[in-house]
Amino acid sequence: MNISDYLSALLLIAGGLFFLAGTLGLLRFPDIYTRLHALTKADNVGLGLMVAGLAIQADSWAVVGKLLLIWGLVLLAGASVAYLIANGALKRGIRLWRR
Amino acid sequence: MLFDALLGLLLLGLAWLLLSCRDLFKAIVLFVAFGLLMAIVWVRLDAPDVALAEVAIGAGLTGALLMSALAKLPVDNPPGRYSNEKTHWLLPLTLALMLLLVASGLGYALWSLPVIAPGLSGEVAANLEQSGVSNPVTAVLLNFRGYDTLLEIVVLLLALLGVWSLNSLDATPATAEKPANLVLDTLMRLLVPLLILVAAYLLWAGANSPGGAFQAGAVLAAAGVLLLLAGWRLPTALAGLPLRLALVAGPVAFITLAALTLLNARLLELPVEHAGMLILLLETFAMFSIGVTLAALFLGQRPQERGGSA
Amino acid sequence: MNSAILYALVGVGIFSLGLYALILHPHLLRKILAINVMGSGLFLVLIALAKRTGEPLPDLVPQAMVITGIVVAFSATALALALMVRVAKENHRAELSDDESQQP
Amino acid sequence: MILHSETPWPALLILLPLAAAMLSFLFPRSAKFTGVVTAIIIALAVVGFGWHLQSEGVYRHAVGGWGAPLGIDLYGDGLTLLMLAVTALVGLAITLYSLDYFNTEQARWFWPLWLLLWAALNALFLSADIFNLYITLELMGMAAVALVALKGGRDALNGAMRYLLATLLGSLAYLFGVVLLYHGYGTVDIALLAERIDHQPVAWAALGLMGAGLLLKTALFPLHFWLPAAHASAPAPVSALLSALVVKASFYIFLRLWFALFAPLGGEVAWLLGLLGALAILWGSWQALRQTRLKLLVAYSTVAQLGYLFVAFPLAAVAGVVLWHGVIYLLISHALAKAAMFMAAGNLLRFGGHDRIVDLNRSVQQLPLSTAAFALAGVSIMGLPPSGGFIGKWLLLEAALQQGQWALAAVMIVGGLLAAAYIFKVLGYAFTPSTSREESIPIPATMAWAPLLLAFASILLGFLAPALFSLLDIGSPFERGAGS
Repeated sequence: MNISDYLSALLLIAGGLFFLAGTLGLLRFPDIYTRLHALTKADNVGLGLMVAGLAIQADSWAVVGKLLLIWGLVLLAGASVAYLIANGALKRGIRLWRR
Repeated sequence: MLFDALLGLLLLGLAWLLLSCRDLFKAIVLFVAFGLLMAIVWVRLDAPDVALAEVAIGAGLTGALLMSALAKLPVDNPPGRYSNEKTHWLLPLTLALMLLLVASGLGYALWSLPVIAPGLSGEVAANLEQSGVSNPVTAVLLNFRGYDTLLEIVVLLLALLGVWSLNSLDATPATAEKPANLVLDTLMRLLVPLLILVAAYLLWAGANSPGGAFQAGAVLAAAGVLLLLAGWRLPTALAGLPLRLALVAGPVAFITLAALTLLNARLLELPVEHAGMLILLLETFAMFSIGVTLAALFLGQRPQERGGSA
Repeated sequence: MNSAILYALVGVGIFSLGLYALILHPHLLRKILAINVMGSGLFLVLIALAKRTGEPLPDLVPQAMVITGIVVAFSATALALALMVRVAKENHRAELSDDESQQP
Repeated sequence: MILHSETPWPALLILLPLAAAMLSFLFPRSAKFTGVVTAIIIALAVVGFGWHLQSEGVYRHAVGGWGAPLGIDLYGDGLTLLMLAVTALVGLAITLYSLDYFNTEQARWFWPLWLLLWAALNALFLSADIFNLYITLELMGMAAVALVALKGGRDALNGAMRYLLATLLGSLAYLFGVVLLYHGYGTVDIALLAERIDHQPVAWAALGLMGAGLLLKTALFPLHFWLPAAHASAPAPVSALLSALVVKASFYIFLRLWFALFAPLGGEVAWLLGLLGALAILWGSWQALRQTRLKLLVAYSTVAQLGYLFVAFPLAAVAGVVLWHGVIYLLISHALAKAAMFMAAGNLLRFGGHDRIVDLNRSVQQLPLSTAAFALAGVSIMGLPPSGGFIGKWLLLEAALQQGQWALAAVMIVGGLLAAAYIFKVLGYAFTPSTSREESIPIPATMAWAPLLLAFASILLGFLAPALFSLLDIGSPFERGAGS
């Protein structure tokens, strides 16, 4: 194991923690809007960290490009779908959670 | 091995959950999750082509179809109407015991199989040179067992014929247009060209690495589904013969090739020197038709034709 | 016990679970899900056992068969769902009607 | 195409209906024309194939030039030819009958679906590959379900749904057997499997699964629960082709696999099949007698007649080849007679607007041809001489009596008597002079003549026995399993 391996491992574990946090939020947060917030925000960062961790290990720039493309697509889809779900929920009259 | 065992248990657990949970919506979501987990298993079993097909068709499009069918069910139908309310406890128990017996018998039969069995791997490897492609799965699908594939894309078209004939009995018109949504619209504009590009890549790559007409067709269909969800509809001028031509292009290309090979007295025998080219050509038509057919299956209703005879 | 036979046994289990649900649950959507689950279990058996080549590369013919099978299963599901929606409209619930009386 | 010495009739028999289905989907307006032309060419191709078999013997064709086990083989012998010929004959009649049966919207879907079903049947009869057979089974089953649902309405849709679930379950069970055989013996070619199969547990498991799946599709008692609703509620030409051809196709696969693979395994299984067959005869005939609606009566009669096919299994160990000739004879004559019956019933239903048996009394005066077709087909179903049904049942009965299987013989005789009872019940009402003269829908000539011709054919079959038996001897599949 050299430095880059340690760095990858660190990034992957950090990414995993973000996913864990996002999932925890999905399960524990009180309403749809906060759950969406937890899910999309944490997972996007988590995936970014994982992509970075894997990119360090990649053999060629082409692989790095593919990894970045995956991240970009997930960001795009996640952001749009989160908006669509929230919008739909709002239109159906689901109230925001207030303490 | 430990990971495999965990994955196996997870699969069994998910299968049980999705088949027994009261809420059907939840069951469908679990089914999609089950499909994604299956895809991981396929990768574990060195079957990346199957993983692609599973994600795109088995989990993705089937999930979309299930959701849209659930939405069409009558509302007064309690979504979670559960089985065991009417039946006595004895029936499930007897059935469970019988199935346990059958499953153990099957398990024993599998257990007694020899540990090493080459199957047809030797034959595939020996004939791969002559097949025109270097991805063995594509070679089996389009050349060694190409006749199966011919019938299989006909099955897909048949499903659409069946769905259209069923829906033609229905008097209610197609669902009203959804209002345009800026975000969805932008997403669609970005993704649809990308999806088409990915489909073309999958088709091209299928010759020597995982991919092929079915996976590519499913990606193409995803673009179509996205368009449909964004409220886009096929122009009525294209909904008649042009659409039907698009749907049958794949099967017709296959049938034509089969008829042409008959002139050489052997059904579907591809000349070695042109096999690669012919397979790519076949796959292109097949991908196109599969994409259109899958998207049409998602829409369900036959698109409105010009002249109003829908 | 190797991973091939492990997954094959899991496949048998999934198939049986699906069959149990198919017979017992009256709701048509659940029956259709059950048939799909059964298919997945079956495909798992087919591909898992293909790993027994004794070499790193598995037997690939079953993989092609499973891709065919997935497409056929999807086609059947599409037809079944469309039929289910129509039946549900006739019966006012997504279950088969029990009476066999034939109306002209 | 004629340039080569070997004209590829079998390939034509598969590709032609496929291509015709595409054409009729693309151009619905000329679909009827496409259908009729296809039916005629298929009939000619079957004759060509018969010629080929007579002169060259058994047919085997390696699709793609690979050959088993890597590729798929087509295979044809005398049994294949007879099945193809019956399909061509019944298919032609159904095609003619359907020209005026459907409304425009239904016709738009009927023609491509029917032609696809035909392609599936031909491909099924010609396949030598158990995985390929799975795909043809699915193609056939889904097309059949879609055709049943074409009628619309509560009964047809419920019947179609039940049928779809049953046929999908049957396919899955069958496919599981394919998986086991492939992994046990490394091939999906029937001939190679026949060489390699032994008494391993996988072979037993495969027999159980494939048997259960195929018998579910063949609607052997008690797996017949889906059949009456589906066959009775479908449009008349569809009922005809379901009862005549579709259930026979899965039986055909079962028979092939039985002789090639499973006969050495299953001495006790043969007795189980015989028992279920006997129960099917009694239960189906009794239910048919109890029905008040004509199409349900005919459907239950199918359940009973399918039972006869299975009664032969326990007798085969001693009786040998001639018994199986009887079974095939029964199968063919039932196909012709039952298709005629369903089409005739369709005419009566269309004419009177109902199919209540007690109110059939106006039909004989107004629809003499359809009533005659029903009566003639009934002669074959009852097994009276000189019909084709007589020869088949006689051979079965003879074997049972020779072997001292009195119970089986008694069941067959009781089944025949019950069949006579339910057919005379219908004819009795049909010949009752009518008192009322209401408005009714006229029946086009093709719809009146198609069932009559089929019914004639099922009677005529009784005179063709020597010729057909010699055809069956071309690569007879029965030699292998008969003596063991």
